Amino acid sequence: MFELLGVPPQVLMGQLLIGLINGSFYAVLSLGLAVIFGLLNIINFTHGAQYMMGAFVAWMLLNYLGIGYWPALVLSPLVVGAIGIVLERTMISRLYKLDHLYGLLLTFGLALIIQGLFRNYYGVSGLPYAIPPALQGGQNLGFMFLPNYRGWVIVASVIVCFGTWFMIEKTRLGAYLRAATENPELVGAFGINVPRMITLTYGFGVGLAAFAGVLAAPIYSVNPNMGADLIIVVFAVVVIGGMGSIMGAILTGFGLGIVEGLTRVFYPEGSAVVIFVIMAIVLMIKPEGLFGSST
Amino acid sequence: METRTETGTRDALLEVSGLEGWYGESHVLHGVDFHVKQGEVVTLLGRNGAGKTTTIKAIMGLLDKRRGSVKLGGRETISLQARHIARMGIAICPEERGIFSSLSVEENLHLPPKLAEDGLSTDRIFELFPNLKERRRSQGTKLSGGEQQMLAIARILRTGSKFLLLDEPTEGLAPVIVQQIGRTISALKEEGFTIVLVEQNFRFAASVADRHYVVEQGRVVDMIPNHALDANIEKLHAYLGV
Amino acid sequence: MLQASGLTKEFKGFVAVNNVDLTVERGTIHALIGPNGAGKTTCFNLLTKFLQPTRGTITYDGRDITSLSAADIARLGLVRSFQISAVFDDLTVLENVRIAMQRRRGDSYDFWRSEVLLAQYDDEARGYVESVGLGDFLNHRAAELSYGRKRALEIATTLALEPDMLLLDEPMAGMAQADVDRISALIKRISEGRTILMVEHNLSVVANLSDRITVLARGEVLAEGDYDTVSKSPEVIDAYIGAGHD
Amino acid sequence: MSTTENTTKAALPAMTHTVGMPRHQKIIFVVLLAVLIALPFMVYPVFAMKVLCFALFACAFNLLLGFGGLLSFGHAAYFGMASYVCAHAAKVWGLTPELAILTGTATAAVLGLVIGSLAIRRQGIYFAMVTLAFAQMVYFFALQAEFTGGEDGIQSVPRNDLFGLLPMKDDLTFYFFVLAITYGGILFIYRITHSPFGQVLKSIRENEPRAVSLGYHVNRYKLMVFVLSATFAGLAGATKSQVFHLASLTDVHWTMSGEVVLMTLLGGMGTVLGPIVGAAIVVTMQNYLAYLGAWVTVIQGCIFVIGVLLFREGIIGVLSRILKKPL
Amino acid sequence: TDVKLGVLNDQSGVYADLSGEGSVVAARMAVEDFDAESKGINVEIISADHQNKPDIASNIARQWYDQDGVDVILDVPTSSTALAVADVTAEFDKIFINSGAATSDLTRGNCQPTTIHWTYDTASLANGTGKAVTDAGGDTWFFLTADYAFGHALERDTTAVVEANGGEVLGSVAHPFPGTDFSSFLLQAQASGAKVIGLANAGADTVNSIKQAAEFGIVQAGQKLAGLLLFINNVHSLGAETAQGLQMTTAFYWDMNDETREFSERFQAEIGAPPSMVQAGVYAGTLHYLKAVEAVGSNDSSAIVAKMKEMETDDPLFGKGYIRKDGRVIHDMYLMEVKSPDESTGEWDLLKQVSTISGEDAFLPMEEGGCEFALAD
Ligand SMILES: Nc1ncnc2c1ncn2[C@@H]1O[C@H](COP(=O)(O)OP(=O)(O)OP(=O)(O)O)[C@@H](O)[C@H]1O
Ligand SMILES: Nc1ncnc2c1ncn2[C@@H]1O[C@H](COP(=O)(O)OP(=O)(O)OP(=O)(O)O)[C@@H](O)[C@H]1O
Ligand SMILES: [Mg+2]
Ligand SMILES: [Mg+2]
Repeated sequence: MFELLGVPPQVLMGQLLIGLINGSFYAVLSLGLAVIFGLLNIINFTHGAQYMMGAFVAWMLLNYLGIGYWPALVLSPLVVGAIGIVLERTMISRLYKLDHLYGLLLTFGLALIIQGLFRNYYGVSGLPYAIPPALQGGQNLGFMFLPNYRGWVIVASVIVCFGTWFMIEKTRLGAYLRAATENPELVGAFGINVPRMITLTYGFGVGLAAFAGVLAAPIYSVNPNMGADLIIVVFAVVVIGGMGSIMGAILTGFGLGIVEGLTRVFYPEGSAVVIFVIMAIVLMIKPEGLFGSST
Repeated sequence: METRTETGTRDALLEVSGLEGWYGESHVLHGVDFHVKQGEVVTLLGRNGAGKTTTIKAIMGLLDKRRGSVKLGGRETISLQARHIARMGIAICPEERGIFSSLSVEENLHLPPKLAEDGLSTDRIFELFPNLKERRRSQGTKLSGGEQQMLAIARILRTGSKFLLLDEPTEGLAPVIVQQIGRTISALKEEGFTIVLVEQNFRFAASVADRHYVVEQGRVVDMIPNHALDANIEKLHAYLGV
Repeated sequence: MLQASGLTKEFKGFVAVNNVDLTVERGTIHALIGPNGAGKTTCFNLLTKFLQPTRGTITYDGRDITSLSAADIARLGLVRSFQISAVFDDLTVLENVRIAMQRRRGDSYDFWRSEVLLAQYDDEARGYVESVGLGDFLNHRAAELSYGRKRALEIATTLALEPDMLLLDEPMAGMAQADVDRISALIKRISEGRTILMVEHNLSVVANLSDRITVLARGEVLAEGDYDTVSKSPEVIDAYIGAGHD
Repeated sequence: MSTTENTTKAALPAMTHTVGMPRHQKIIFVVLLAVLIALPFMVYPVFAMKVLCFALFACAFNLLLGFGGLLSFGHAAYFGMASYVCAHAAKVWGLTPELAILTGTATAAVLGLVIGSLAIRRQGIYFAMVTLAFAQMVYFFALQAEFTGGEDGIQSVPRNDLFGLLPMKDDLTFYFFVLAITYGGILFIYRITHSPFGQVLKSIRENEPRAVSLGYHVNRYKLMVFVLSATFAGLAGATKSQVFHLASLTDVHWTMSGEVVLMTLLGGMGTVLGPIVGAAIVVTMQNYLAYLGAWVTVIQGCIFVIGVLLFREGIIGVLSRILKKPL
Repeated sequence: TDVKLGVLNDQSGVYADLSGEGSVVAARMAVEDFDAESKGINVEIISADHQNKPDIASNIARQWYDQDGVDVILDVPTSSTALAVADVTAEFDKIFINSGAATSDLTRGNCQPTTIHWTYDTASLANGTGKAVTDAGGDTWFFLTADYAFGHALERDTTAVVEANGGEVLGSVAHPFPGTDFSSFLLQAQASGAKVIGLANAGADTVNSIKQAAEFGIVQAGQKLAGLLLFINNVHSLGAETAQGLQMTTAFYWDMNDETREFSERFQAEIGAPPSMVQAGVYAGTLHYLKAVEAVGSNDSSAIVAKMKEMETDDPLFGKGYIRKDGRVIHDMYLMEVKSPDESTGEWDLLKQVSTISGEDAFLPMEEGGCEFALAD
């Protein structure tokens, strides 16, 4: 049996699959970020905090109300999205006409507040959240043991990503969104309620982050810092994919998950920076991003 | 004012009086008065920076800070938001055309929601502007300037709005296309559309309009009916500084 | 003076400018006209190297400039204006003109010296500003000027570079008749001893000013000659001027 | 010629054109110096030095953002690397403070040259991301490299005698050395922004294509301001490692890049005093909020949110608008 | 005598749970239990958040010593801040009783006469878990190492112990710090075929590694996990279900005897969780310090340090022990195993003791430490 640089093919296959799973998280998160950036021109620095809230709300639903994983998968994004809508209405909406620097600063401050509050009430050690019974165990694929839950993560994110893509690129609502990105005033002058659309979009993007949070809760430590550093990586994914490109964000998310996975095999120390190295290279060669269009 | 005594405003579809408008701190409109009747084509003429575009925007609700009165079919709209004004059956073709680059030609065309049932059908539009049919799959802003202008007009015809605000539809266009747009406006007038047209090119304006308002420093300073244009040409030249 | 041969630009398979040969004679005003989307602005961008041609060569004063950068082209004395007005909004009129002079004189990298130094340019800069009739606006921020005056300022700034050749992209676009006349006169005046290439849709301006006209359509040269020749060509009437024009 | 012209003229009062530093700014600089001289007698000298270092850092950043129009999201790289190299030079090579600081600063300049020459090819948010990407690589290097001491950092960095002559152990003495560096740096940055070069920079920020069409090689100017900014950031970082006797990962982490953005915006981007005030506020907050324990981040967050919503031009920016004078 | 104690630690970041406010409470409880007031010692406690930034820690320490009259600084988790505070303390000739930091450098290369390192260090963790697990038959190891100084130190120390006890290290993989997904590294560990996967990381990284190991069925498939640095809070966040069977070394567990239980009950009433070993260390350190103050009768730092090193340590939480000349506190460590959900009777009833490691075995001998002043005489 052949080996690649001393790595047996089974291991390589396993790593590719794992990369794909991590890519699922990147894809869902960067999708939310791309949707928000695309429409609101806001770099949503609270995205990581909202991802964390998604996981926490799932935990709260279970521990305070006895509501399990499956309903939480829907409820938690709704709850967090609703909180996002409140933030958008009360604060973020005042910044649309300004440089995106200000949006970044505001959402950065909000992230500090949200994370700080959760730290104060729930500590930093993390909270347990079990894998739902239906998804426990796994499949032996021959080359690796694939936990059922991980399989579900891929399926769920692919469905959500492509559903979102379809909605934005192929439906009338999506056309409104894209048009409002370019020229909200004119779209308003056609009789469309742009502010409400923007608010809902922000809520939706935040909901995506929370959805990723719920997906993450059973396998990653549910703690207030879980999203703190993530935002930078996810933002890099959006940039590599091409700002404003929905499909770009999705494909790059999955793709970079795989690349990162391979780095973990061949040069594990480098797996933390590989995304940034790729980003630097991509921006040098194709500044508009892999899937971005030059305008 | 001259206009009022001559035609009266009772049957006006649009009645603008004492309209003031600001961009941030700068006061741009200082009390614009004019009216438009059902089925009329009226132009706003004036020099650069006179406030024509601003007037159009204020009517459409696109100016953040405005005061005075804009009545549409008898209803006061000064404090309404753009989208509510649009739903009253009025549509704008902006100065900079506003074609969306992330949308295809067809998506651009279908973007404004239908407000009434009697808008032009897509077939009818393609009949009017064959170029658009040919290129309906391409990206909106890849069209040539003239085609973009056609698209900007076409997309508001679909909505069923019978009251159109056209801001310099001929700017930067080749003479041959200017003529085509002139024919289109005449055809629309035949169908009972009401149109407010902003123009630099007053020869073009004369070929389509019923009346002309002269705007100067944020005010309407004169009204000249088209049939009296020849008699007033000296005066008009003086207004426009030719 | 300026010569382009076989100039071609493709955007992802779409040919915007196709095999254009263009010769601008020294000391003339040469106009580039054509229907929308004919490739005029693209041509301009190619000549001034704001875009890289897919094929073709450009020579200036006998020298091949095809591979130079945009800034170097300007340093050779070939300066362009923009279709939308291009001034430095936050600088005063005087400062706008001084920026151009600084480049010519070459102290623009001196970050350790005081800007007091720049006062030495004031007299000469004032001269340029006055020559375009903006003498009263010396210390106004450019952003506060009206559209026509911004164009005048742009021309003053360009003149301060003492260019041999100017390329003007639709200098009359969106301008009211009054300003059109003023800028026309200005262009006429500065054309003394200089070469000018301009893009313009306003046919009366083209007729009045230009010595020679090239008509582009669909990226290719459709006709070339003086106004009378060109405006009588049936292809040009069909593609550009239209039957109803008087 | 026409009526419009006359109104425009009447509406806009002609501003008087000033040459050189306006009087009120001279006063500001004198007052600033007086305040800074008095500072170590009012607050703890080490804390005062920290304020100075961050003030210089923020001013360096402001040179790039406020005057060059370039938002770098990776300025910690220059600040942090300079601090490491300076600490190493003082501890291992035994260099005197001024030489150690120079070595650190030079490192930052070279790093700025390398990263800058790649980053300036891109604009806007992409520029920010490229600088961030490179800063992450620098962080990675700092985490991995032997000499940085990993997460322990370089500790017990000695403060040798200045020029090999003057003992600098005493914090109050050292304060005045740091003051000289910082104040000199801030003055120099002011001069850069008000130099022929600064004028060109301003024009590039206003309208880049136009500057190109006038024959400016804009990338050279951008690179130059980038390197200058990185150099001053490095000067600040190097000095800081001498102040605290240590260099650590905190100074290369991306949150430090974020902090300097916050300082600058909080104080007022593009103003002379803004970054200094912003730095003073943030540093004070970190130090004095330390006693509030767990609520630090929440309070910090609230201040930023309120700042953005209520004083978006920054504190000095708001003052400057009220007084109608550039501060 | 008047003494002022400064608890300097992470109150808002990743170490806030295991040190933070709880350490302040622990110090206060020590003062109360010692009944300082009746012995004529006036104790004041202040605290601050160093935000895990060494410059902030150093600045606060300086100001405390110089202006606020602090005599002793307690806790200080994270290596970089601890080392910075140790330096400042030596400069001002005060006392630094560290409980939170893991770096053994505090009593080795960077040792200071004024530093006392109480609870644990990388060497003792390695000794505890490394030796016990290898002895129990886990003789082939693979490490998952956090890619920074702490992780590498832990791996290095444990490797030495494993090899000294006849075991073999088959390999290791350095993962980024902090990381979130460890499945890739776990698969590599699995592929190595080692009997034991040593987790040379901390905090959320360790929690995530264990959570994902359970998910991938690594333990069911026959490999054993050894957490080299785990706190009770981490185990709690994993839940007994996920963490069961996991072995770890700790200096303190709340449910060891009546005294620890009594203390923990009081502690939990205030903080909502039983004390971590770091918080316990702050309590014990404070108590021992106060005893020395009483014995010396003044707040003269050098005298007190000397006294502290001279007196045996003896407190309800750590039992008997002593302080070595290099500042290392020698006390017993315990190898623990996480209970299964059936065995566990309460939210915090998570560990059972496997064995006791005597202080001499647990900590690295002073002679190997390289602390110059301690070896000098
Ligand atoms: N966004 C803006 N902010 C500030 N002032 C503006 C803005 N837009 C236009 N103005 C000013 O308002 C005045 C009126 O402008 P407006 O665009 O309505 O003129 P116009 O008559 O349409 O001119 P044109 O023929 O050039 O289109 C001008 O003085 C212009 O400078
Ligand atoms: N970056 C680009 N990518 C793709 N196509 C482009 C690009 N720039 C221009 N084009 C296309 O090239 C053609 C020529 O454009 P250009 O701007 O040169 O026309 P023009 O002659 O200046 O027209 P106008 O009179 O409207 O200014 C147009 O069809 C345009 O859509
Ligand atoms: Mg207009
Ligand atoms: Mg053009």
